[in-house]
Amino acid sequence: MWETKYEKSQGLTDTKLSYCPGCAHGIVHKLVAETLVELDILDKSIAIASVGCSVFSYQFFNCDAQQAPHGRACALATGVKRVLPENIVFTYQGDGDLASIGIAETIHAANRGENITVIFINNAIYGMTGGQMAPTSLIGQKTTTSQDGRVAEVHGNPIKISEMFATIGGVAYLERVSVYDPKHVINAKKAIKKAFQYQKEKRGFTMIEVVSTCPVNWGMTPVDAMKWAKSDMEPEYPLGVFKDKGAE
Amino acid sequence: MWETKYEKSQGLTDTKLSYCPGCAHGIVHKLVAETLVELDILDKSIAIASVGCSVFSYQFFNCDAQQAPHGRACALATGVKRVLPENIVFTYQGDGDLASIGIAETIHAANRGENITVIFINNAIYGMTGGQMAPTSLIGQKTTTSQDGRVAEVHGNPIKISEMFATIGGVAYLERVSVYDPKHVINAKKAIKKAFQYQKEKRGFTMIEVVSTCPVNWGMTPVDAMKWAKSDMEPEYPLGVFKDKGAE
Amino acid sequence: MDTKNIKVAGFGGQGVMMFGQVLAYSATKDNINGLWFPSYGPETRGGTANCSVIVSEDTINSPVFKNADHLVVFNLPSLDKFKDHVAKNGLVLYNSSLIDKDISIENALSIGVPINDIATELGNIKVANMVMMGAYLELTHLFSDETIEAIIKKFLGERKANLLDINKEAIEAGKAFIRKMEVKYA
Amino acid sequence: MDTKNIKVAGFGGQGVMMFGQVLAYSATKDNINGLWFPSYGPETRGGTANCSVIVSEDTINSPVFKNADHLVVFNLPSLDKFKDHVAKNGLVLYNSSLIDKDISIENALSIGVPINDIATELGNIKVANMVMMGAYLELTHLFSDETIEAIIKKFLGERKANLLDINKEAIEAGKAFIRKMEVKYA
Amino acid sequence: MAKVLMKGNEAIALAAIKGGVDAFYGYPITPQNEVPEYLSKHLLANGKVFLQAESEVSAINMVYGAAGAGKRVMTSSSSPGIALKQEGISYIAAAELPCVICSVMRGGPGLGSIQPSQGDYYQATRGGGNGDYQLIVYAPESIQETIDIMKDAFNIADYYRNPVMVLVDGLIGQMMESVDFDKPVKERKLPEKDWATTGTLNHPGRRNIANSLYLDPAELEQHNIDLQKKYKRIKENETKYELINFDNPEYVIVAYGTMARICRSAIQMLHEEGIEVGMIRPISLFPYPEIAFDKIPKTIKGILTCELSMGQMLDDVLIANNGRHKVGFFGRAGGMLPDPEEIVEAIKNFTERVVK
Amino acid sequence: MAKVLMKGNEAIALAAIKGGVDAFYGYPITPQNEVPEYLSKHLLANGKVFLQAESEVSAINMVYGAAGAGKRVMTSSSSPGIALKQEGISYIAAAELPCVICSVMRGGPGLGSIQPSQGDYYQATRGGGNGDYQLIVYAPESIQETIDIMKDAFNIADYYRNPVMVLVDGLIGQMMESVDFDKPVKERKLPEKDWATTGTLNHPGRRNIANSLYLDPAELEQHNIDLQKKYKRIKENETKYELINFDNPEYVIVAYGTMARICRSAIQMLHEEGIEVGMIRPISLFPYPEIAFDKIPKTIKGILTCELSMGQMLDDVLIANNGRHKVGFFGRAGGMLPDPEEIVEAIKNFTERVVK
Amino acid sequence: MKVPKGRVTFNDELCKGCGLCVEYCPTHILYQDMKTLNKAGYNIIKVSEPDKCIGCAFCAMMCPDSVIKVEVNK
Amino acid sequence: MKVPKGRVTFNDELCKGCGLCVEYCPTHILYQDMKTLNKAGYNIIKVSEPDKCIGCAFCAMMCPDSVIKVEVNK
Ligand SMILES: Cc1ncc(C[n+]2csc(CCOP(=O)(O)OP(=O)(O)O)c2C)c(N)n1
Ligand SMILES: Cc1ncc(C[n+]2csc(CCOP(=O)(O)OP(=O)(O)O)c2C)c(N)n1
Ligand code: SF4
Ligand code: SF4
Ligand code: SF4
Ligand code: SF4
Ligand code: SF4
Ligand code: SF4
Ligand SMILES: [Mg+2]
Ligand SMILES: [Mg+2]
Repeated sequence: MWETKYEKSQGLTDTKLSYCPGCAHGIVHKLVAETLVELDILDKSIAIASVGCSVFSYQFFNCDAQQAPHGRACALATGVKRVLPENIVFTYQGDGDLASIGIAETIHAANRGENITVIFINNAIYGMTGGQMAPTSLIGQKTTTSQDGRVAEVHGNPIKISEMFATIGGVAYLERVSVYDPKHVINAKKAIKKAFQYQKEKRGFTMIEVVSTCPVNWGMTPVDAMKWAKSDMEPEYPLGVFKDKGAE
Repeated sequence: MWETKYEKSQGLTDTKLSYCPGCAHGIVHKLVAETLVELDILDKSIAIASVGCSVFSYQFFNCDAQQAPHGRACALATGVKRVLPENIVFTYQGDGDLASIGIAETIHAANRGENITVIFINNAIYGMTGGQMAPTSLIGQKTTTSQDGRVAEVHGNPIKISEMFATIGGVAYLERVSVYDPKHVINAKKAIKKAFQYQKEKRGFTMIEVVSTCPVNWGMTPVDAMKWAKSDMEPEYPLGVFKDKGAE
Repeated sequence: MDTKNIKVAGFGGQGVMMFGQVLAYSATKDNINGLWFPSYGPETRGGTANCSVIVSEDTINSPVFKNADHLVVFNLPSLDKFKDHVAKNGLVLYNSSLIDKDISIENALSIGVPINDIATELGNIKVANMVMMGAYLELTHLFSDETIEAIIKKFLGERKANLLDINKEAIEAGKAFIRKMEVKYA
Repeated sequence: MDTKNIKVAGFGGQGVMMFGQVLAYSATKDNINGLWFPSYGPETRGGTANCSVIVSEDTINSPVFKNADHLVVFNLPSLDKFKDHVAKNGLVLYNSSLIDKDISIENALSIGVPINDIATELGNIKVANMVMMGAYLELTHLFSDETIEAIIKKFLGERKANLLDINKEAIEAGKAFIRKMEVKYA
Repeated sequence: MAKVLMKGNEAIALAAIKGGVDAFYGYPITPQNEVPEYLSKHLLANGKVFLQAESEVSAINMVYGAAGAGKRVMTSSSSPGIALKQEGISYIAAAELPCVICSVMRGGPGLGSIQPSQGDYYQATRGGGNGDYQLIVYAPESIQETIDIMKDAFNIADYYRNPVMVLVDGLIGQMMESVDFDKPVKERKLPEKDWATTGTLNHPGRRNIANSLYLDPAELEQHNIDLQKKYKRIKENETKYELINFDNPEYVIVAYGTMARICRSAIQMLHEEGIEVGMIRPISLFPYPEIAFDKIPKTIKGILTCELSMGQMLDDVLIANNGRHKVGFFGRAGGMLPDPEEIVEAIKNFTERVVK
Repeated sequence: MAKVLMKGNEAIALAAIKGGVDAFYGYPITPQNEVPEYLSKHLLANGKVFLQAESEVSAINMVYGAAGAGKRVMTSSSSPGIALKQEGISYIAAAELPCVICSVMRGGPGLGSIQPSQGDYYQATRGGGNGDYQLIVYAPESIQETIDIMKDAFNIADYYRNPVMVLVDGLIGQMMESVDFDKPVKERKLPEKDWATTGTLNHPGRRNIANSLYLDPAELEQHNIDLQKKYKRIKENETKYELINFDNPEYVIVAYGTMARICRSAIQMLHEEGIEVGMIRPISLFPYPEIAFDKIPKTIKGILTCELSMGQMLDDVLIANNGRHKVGFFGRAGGMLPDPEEIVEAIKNFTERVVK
Repeated sequence: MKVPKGRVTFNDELCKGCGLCVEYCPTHILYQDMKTLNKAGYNIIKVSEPDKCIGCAFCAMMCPDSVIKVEVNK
Repeated sequence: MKVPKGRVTFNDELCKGCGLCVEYCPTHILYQDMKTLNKAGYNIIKVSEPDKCIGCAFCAMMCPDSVIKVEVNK
């Protein structure tokens, strides 16, 4: 007798994802969607889509949503959460959106301890706009605006968001995860679930940084991109829990 | 036979300072001015005045200057320094300017390791605009926009700029000092001098956070303000060196 | 009563703004229209500040006026700044403690009141502006003692309620000073 | 030669944009005017993409045209999208490997070329667009082999220089296919 | 309630509360600081939301979020602060979210000064954000009128699902006047906010989305056409203006806000000298009261546009006048306020301004 | 050099290099990305400055800094990105610093789309930053004209100490055309930049300051008057436009940029049908070519304003026309591009648009 | 004939042919069919030896587009 | 009569009467003269016992407005 072990989550709509073949955005979407269903908060949730490849995520998450100007997702989330404190509010942001143009909004939402969850997709590149350098791009990484590779003296070093946010008072949970193989996908799911659980319990600001991929702009096959995430991204962006108020 | 031990610095113009009686802004101005003279860099220096009570500092420092939009001093400084790498470029910013609206520009200038010096005046308030809450205001501190005192749950906790910036790669020197008595004034001078020395040596981004005062908006006499800086500010903002690449 | 355009000026810290606001509040209390607005020069912090007040039984149109019916100045820079903008048959009150020369302005009645000295005698330099208020009211009779007292109570609030008496004394002292002079205006 | 408005459309990844650019580059090389512009629908990633090309001896005015003199389509959705916008006496070239029905469009000559099959035979599906290029040139004679070859060299650059021959073969195969059909156009 | 003496900025804040504001997000800037200061005290005390954002950019986007959630939300700022809000305002207008934006104008350009000015007429009426959108812009002349408009502003915003800007010069913000808060507000039947993102729990079977992205050009064009239709409806129904001394004027002044009040006094002075001058006082800047210009007698010698700026509303006057009369211009800038006597002079020496 | 086929955005970048750009500061946004991408490669390679800022706000303020330091500096962006730059632009204009701003317009409002549009005419010509300031705005119709203007733009900016905006729709940015980079540029005698903040070392006895703050209203007003005088001078000397088929037209079209090119084809089609239509093609949007309207024959039946927006340049047409002729409007939005046939129809069915 | 532990079914029209499922299937029973395109123009995935499926769902977990349904035999 | 170690001179017009110099003078020889206003309207600072000045310059260091010049006897 057959029992379903895995199928498309009810937390996702029927709309076809707009991501390129093999892009890890899709994997993270599934993890968030499954979490909202499993914690039974889908119908209380308001997703804040940012500007990046995930701009259309308001069409994909099967809940209410707002689409934010580039970098301002945490400001919208704050605006929503302060007037609807009983709802679940989360943002889904890329590294250009969060770490570059949106760093101020994100830091201050964190510092205020806004009771929201931030899903931060670090793929070391500006995917949507065609592969420009992100503050998270690796030293030596070739992008359309660092065509001879990123140089610390000229472009600065890759910015470490989780390390920086660990110093901020209002942060309740902060973990960096990856999705480059099934084991890490399972772990990423745990982290995301914990973050939303904390939000349910009104513990404060939670953020999960996902070391992700951009096969197209990395110029790799999806499979090679997963391997590169492990071999090159992870050493620069070590995985782990950076802050856990529950454990303190 | 009489010998001059102390007099007004040549690094300051004859223009009368616009600060309120007993405001520590004036003390820090002197320290910066003396440093520029002693390191013989006054005539190579370009000061970036921010928006705050120190907005007029472009009239006070006896060198070339630019007046920046609120929060953007580090962006102007970057613009200048990148085209004039042999000049000395520094910003003078309040906590509203740097820690609130200007946090993104400051973090990214630091992360890029821009070879500039930032003088950061933390007086836990918006002075220029009449005493609104700053991200640096202390818990319980009454301001015109937190009239019953700052509450962590509503306004978040005081933001720790030096602690946060210590995690950023491009930072070469970072110290938090105070000027609430002659001993600390002397120490603050040392720190500021070291920061500019590092800039001369092209070591990267340097910042000195000065725990300062705002007698008028704190509702205190200048003398009491100095005492409060010691008794209430310093415990929340411990003094010391947070990063020193030279020492690493 | 026809519309009065009033200009009050002095050092920051001399209570210039409060002087003007007391008049505007009093007008409102007496169910006529009051308008007040401040003008801080570039030299706000320290230096001079001034405010314009209009009280009128009709609706007030322009908040801006060229010449003041009443000019009340607390220091010399302010006098120099505004003395050429006094309306015909205007009144000029000046602080003779800080302006130690006789002032005469044509087609206007100008009177010096040594408000700092009087206030110091009363034992509180801070009420100098209320000495001026007394002198002003004695000459213009714009508002009743009850009205003014009620407004000043409001200004002092609980925290400074204890200062009410000294303020009243100051007003009375200002009035007395004018009475002694035996001048009349309007 | 008078102005030619050309529309090229297909799946992303079928070399549609390159096909159009080769024409515009060739025009420039032959010292006439070339204009190219892409149009990515909402469905950019995967799905269909198309571009417009204009080649002309005169200065080019409107970059936008209603009807194409030449329509070159690489898949069925593209054909359906543009088949009603072909100019009188126009030419329609379509990929008969993916469009397995005979197409006839009035006042236009429409020809199917099985470019996928031909390219696969040549051993590289990626050159299907160059098979189409060959067929297109054989019918329109817009540019000489030298011109096209030079441009393709440029596209391949050093890194892919080794692919020049297979591209030339593909073009030749496309031409041969048309010659076999013994159709003429213009 | 009897009249009270109140500062313009505080009156704006209290009127907003009477207008039912649920949340305020803003960032300090002179000369509007008393607005947030007053609200910080009274909103929190009543379980409403007050939050000082880290910047104007953040503040306007918090407004976006709360407006999208269906609440009555406002922000307030001044010249450079409004400039920073332009992107967010464009998004809010595009997503058709209702909110109220208070703009207290100071001298510009750049950092300029903190003195009163009307230099942000373009900023308010011509956007500066991207694309074809419009705010509903009201420019009251007194604190009383500011109160009456503020109280109605939230209704208008909700009715049209459009941001409303209340535009005053710094003088109105800093001035104190005797005012009455109890004037009745126009009744409006407001549609239910069934579009608000409050969680599908509250509207089963329908996902609500606040969005301004339309990658399909045809859809985006249709969206723009719909917006233009809405703006037309707004123009037909919400245009506000006042005609002053219009019996048989020799000249007509066009002025708004504080400048209009100064002109009122000038018109009186001129009347006393036997010169009759009328005035069109636009109260809504968008929609602009072109229709008022059709009421101008053919016989007048000219129209004098008066601004505390260098010729911004002048555009709308020239468009509305459409060549019918000579148009002259009087402007002061940078915080300088003319006295009525200057306007009197300007009328006496009326000269046509060559079309700019 | 022979003609080359080049994409508009890359042509902008190369033309900037030929124009002597020293530094570029920008932030990625479609559809202008090839500008920074091209410059990142070629500026750094030649010891010049290229820096991708963390945001548009930061980028425009880096431009402020470098411009204040006396360098030839530019930025480039698109609709929402320009919106974020409005405060900085106002400061730069107020401090009278020269720079070049490239705006590649996409569909709006809000996030809108990445398709070509002209919806940012207001944004370019009416600021949106605070106060009374003006950019010099050029709107070329082809990549060739874009190149010629870019090369001159830095000279114009330096000559007037004013920001120059080069405004193109996304089509010009994304299109490829055969172009020539060697057309000569107008000679201008440029004043020395003795105001630049390069350290007193380089100008002993004088402190140079880049500033826009004037707390004294009288000073700020004088500054505004001086700016207006400068804008008048710019209007007299830098107004650019083209008259097309103006012999004896029945109608006159007013259009710029890509829309003008579409109209050129329409005019040909109409000519073939025996209907003569002229066109005023503004090349400078500020200063706007009012004078061109004086050249319109009294006899025409009407003026048709054509835009890839919902009626923004229409303001300037109505102001310039000043009631002399009937004015009609044709607009598309959101990335929709009309074909010439649509313009032909619009002329044949010309109807006057009631003054908006 | 023995029943396999697991069973996978593909919603082919959602597939983008990225190959992640193929890569991460521990039993290597998935392959990309270069002959069959779906409507979007992608080559879809087929199962070579269905009976070898262990129902681990690794393929499904790694599939960004939720193409794969996995059932296990209980 | 012995010469003092230090000598302080005040540029009175710059003084804002904040009192910091008075507070931080270790020998307590400075006081604010409530009778004398400078042009800006501030009460200026006077020295009560000049011969007690040790020339430490603490007053000058703490003075935000660079009012004080300190000389020492060498
Ligand atoms: C104000 C503004 N600036 C720039 C852009 C252009 N833009 C769109 S997405 C994007 C960056 C996307 O990168 P990231 O956030 O890393 O997301 P990813 O696509 O990599 O997932 C940029 C710069 C914009 N839409 N708005
Ligand atoms: C864009 C913008 N927003 C707000 C303001 C108003 N403003 C002027 S100074 C200031 C804050 C000053 O506080 P801080 O930076 O701490 O300096 P301080 O006066 O305390 O030394 C603000 C909000 C402005 N001028 N520009
Ligand atoms: S561009 Fe990169 S990040 Fe964006 S969808 Fe494609 S692969 Fe994913
Ligand atoms: S307001 Fe405060 S910070 Fe500003 S000058 Fe006065 S005392 Fe100093
Ligand atoms: S992982 Fe999913 S999308 Fe990718 S090939 Fe397999 S089934 Fe298709
Ligand atoms: S369930 Fe496991 S074994 Fe079966 S196909 Fe998927 S990955 Fe392979
Ligand atoms: S130098 Fe030292 S002792 Fe002399 S007055 Fe100053 S603080 Fe006092
Ligand atoms: S410290 Fe300076 S300003 Fe303050 S009172 Fe002493 S001398 Fe005057
Ligand atoms: Mg990214
Ligand atoms: Mg401060």
